[in-house]
Amino acid sequence: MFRNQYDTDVVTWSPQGRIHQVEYAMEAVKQGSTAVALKSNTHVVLATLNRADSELTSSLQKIFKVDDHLGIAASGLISDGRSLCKFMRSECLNHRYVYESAMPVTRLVREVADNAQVCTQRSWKRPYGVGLLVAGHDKSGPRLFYCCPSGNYYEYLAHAIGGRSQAARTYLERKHEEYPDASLDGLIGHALQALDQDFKELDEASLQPYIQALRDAEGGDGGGGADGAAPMES
Amino acid sequence: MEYLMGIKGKDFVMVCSDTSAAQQIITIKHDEDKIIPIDNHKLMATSGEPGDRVMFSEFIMANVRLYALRFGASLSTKAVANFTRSEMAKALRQKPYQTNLLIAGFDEGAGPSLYWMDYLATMHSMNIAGTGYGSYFVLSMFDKLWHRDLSQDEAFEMMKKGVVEVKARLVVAPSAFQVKVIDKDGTRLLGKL
Amino acid sequence: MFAKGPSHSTALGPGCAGPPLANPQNFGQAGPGAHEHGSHQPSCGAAPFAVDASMLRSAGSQPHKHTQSPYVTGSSVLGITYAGGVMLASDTLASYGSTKRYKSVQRLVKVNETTVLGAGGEISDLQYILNMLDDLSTEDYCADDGQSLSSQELYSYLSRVMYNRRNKMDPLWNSLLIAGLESGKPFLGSVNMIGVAFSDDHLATGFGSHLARPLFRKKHRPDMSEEEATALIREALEVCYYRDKQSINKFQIAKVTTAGGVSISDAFALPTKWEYQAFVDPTRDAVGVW
Amino acid sequence: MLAPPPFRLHTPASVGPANASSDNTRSRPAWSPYDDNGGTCVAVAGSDYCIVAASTRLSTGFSILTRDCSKLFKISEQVYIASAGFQGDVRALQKMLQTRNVMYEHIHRKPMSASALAQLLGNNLYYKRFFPYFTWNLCVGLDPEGKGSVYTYDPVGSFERVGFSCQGSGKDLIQPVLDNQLKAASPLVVPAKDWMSALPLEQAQDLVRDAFVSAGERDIYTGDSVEILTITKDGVNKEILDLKKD
Amino acid sequence: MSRYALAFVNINMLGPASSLCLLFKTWTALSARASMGTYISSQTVKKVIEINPYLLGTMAGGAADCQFWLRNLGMQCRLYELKNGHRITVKAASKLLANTLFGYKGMGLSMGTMIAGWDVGGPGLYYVDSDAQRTKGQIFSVGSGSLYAYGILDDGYNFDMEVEDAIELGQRSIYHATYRDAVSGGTVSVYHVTKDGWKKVRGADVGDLHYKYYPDADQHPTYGASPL
Repeated sequence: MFRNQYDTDVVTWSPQGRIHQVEYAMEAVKQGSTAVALKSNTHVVLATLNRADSELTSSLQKIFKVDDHLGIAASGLISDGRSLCKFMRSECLNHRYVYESAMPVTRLVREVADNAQVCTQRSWKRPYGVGLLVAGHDKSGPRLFYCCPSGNYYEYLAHAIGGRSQAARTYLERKHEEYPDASLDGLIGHALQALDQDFKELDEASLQPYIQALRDAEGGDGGGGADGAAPMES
Repeated sequence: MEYLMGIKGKDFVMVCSDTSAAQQIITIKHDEDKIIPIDNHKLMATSGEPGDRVMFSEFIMANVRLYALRFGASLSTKAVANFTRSEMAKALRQKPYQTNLLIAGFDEGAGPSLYWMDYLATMHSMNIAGTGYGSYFVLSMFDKLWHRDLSQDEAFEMMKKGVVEVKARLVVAPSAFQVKVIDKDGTRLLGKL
Repeated sequence: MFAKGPSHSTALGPGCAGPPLANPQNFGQAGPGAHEHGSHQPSCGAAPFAVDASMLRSAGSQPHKHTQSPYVTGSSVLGITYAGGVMLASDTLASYGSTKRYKSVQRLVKVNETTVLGAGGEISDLQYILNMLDDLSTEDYCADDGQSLSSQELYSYLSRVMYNRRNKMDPLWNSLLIAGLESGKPFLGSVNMIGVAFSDDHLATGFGSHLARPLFRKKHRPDMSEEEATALIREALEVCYYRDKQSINKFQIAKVTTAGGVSISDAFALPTKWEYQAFVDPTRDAVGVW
Repeated sequence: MLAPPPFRLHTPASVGPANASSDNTRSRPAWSPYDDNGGTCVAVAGSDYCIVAASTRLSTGFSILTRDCSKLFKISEQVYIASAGFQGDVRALQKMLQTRNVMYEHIHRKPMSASALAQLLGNNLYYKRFFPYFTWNLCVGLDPEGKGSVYTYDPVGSFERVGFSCQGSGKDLIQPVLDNQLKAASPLVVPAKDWMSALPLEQAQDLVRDAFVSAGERDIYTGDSVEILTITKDGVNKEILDLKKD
Repeated sequence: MSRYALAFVNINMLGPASSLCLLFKTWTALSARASMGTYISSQTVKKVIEINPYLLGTMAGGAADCQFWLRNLGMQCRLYELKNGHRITVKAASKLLANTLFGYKGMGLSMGTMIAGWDVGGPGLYYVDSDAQRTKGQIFSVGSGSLYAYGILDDGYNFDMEVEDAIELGQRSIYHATYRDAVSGGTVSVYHVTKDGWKKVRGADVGDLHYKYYPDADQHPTYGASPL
């Protein structure tokens, strides 16, 4: 009935020195839809794969604006993602209220990580079941982080999370030299390519209509469809 | 200004009060009933700041009736008077209620009782009791006229005389008064003067 | 403009009876003190009393928990921006009322690599503020992410601190100048004890606002060189020293420049001239002097 | 016999900076949490435009703190707040409204309308009813039909939508001029009449400029320059009009 | 079904103004001037606050106090309706306000307001003020101009007067109040409340009323007429 006897709560160590609940939470992220992000010297791009469950429903919103200079893409239990997003929004608002400036991405990500860590050390709590790609632009330029349910956070040039993210990562690793000097459209192209690894519909030439579609969508409220790119201009 | 007067006879208590509600120097209402029924054998005649007057008397009335509901027996007039006094004293040190009272009642054994109380929670049981400027003229008159075996009619005449005197002498006398009486049969409105 | 109190002042006691209401002048309650719930101050000098206990609090019979007046105070602080930098200046005196009690108090303090703070007013409150700013810098240092608070951010932070202490009716009795460089552009901001915060090309606190700022308004140019700026600020210090009773001839100048970062000069004195006829015989031309 | 009450003669006011005696006869440097930093704001609503203007001088007592301190605060593309009075409270109020607007945008994914913000400002002024924001506010924007809207306030939150209004130290000087030029029927009249002035944009702008120039002559707290914003559906145009520096 | 008439005039913290509500088959007349000391801050302040289609509250004393607490009362009445499935009575609504104000007693709120409306029990009017005084009545007149309004009101009022006469009497009382009282003026608004809720029946500028009542200045007893 139990897969093993050490995974009932988040405060029990297994003999191998692992906390299974945390690992299960990280597994939940892998079950989520794919999200990729990559940055150049001037921009950071977030993109998510939006699979509508059926013709009757629209896809779940997975990209959230936290502040004028910062946004997140969530993968896994999106409801946890919304709760974290609310927390991040109020942190940014408080910082703006006191300092009248954009909250440094590093400080915000550390707050989120501290928050997540507490959930891995209380018997009455559970870890967040969501991984966050945090993309922002502050005094130190564009920054990209991944917040893991374990409470750790890692800085990336490019990264992908969620289902089938391994394929996206291999693509991203192959092309990473191009990112620092890439244009915004270039970044978006790479993001779409990375997301597309399993469907193989897109090739170099046929990227342009999708990018154009994003441009048109940008005029309106960029939501739904193959959107996902939330360019963070410097 | 406001006027309350109470007379205790051997088997009744009679209470008179003015029926005007004032706002600074304007009489905004002429038929305000300021003699509140606490229960069917007790009356509380109130005067003072309109807000406090209504709020405090309703507070006391509610609690007395709650007691009767909760314990199936009603409080004696003496008990109600002392409860009211303790509430007034407690409020004095936080948010004073600026209201002066006469508590009149008739109980099985104890018979009639009349209590005088001011906003400082000073309370006395009396045969004749009054508050307000008008009472200065009438208390002396009643000292002269009161005797142990007063009848209700004699008492009512005394009340009428008192009101006439107040209307004659008090420059800011209210224009309308009412008189209520309590005896073993309960409370009655005797008349408007 | 503020609301009139209710028709009966609670300090007067019961609304309905008692002598005070007998006399007509109480009716209108229109008297100047009418709306504030005063307590009764007996002419025989006895302690004020009031029926309503809450009235006594305003009569000062309870010890004030919040210090309501300054003890050891610093005087003016001057500040001007110039091409490639910003400069603060002040003397090094902390007065105890009319006594020149402490003569080597540094009222210009380096807060971090790009910001300097100058303060007048209560010195103990200044030290409290410096502790707070120290905590912020320590947190930046521990975060070790290359980010540190800019002078504009410190200025905003301090205006929140001063404003909130004012809201608690327990003010930090200071007027602060925050100077620094924002990516090469000089920043100069001022915050006072009730939270009034503003910035300008040149600023001055205390007496300086009356003595120095007219000078700055006449001679200051945003693109002036450091030498010209230094000359102007020294001239202003001199005027302050001549005219401000609570000042001494011992000054410091703090600079924040793109090249040199934050530098605070050692104390120096200004050459002064007391032979001006106006000083020797101050009332000679005064009207009505015999 | 009751003991007479203890007598304590007034102790003479002793010299010295301040000692902590609680006797309230000691003269001590009293402080007030309030200050009036002066300045004047004017707003005029038209059929398809809205003008809001405010002087930029910040004063205390008879001294000028700075000649260039904006009293206009952008809440969103179409909605601005103009505030005169105590600058500390003005800043605090404007920051709070900005924060609330961002929270509103997060939830509703659109900025607050002028009327929504007007009610929010009214409520928040009242929440500090017993320690008020010493500010005189104008809330300005375009209403859903694109007509100009001006809301005018008292420091504790009573507000009303009007066709035009002015607040601050030059109010007594400017309001009669605006009344004279822009007076329209009262919105309470039955049968209803149009209570907004139909002045074309250019004339309204000239009126605002004239109002400030003459206010600058007679009000010591109005001077240096005026920031004039004209809000239309096409956007916001800003103009700086210099005033005398005296 | 009992009919009775009530009237009130209110004052305004921003300065007194006058407004009169004559509840005869319930209607309210009201002038809308708000002034701060001697400065008239507005000629058009809305002195009647529409709590809901069957309940009116009028503004006297602190403009901000009245606006805020009457809007709050509107919210409480709406919650009552949702909870209990029927509209709140005027008696209950005025008690809600009185209790709220009792909580703030002594803290400096300044309000004198009328809760007028129609409910299952027919027309109702209560005078509620910041001393937490709550008085049910038929005629109220409050405000700096109230004494003048009483003069006209008491003279012309009787319980069974026709609606048109009641409306005219209310408007006339307000006009005289604004004429005599320096701080009242602006516009007279008259609301008529019936079982179908309130309806604004009159809104006239005080200036126009003056010339309507006294077309020939010479007939006016005090308005600079030539001496007899």
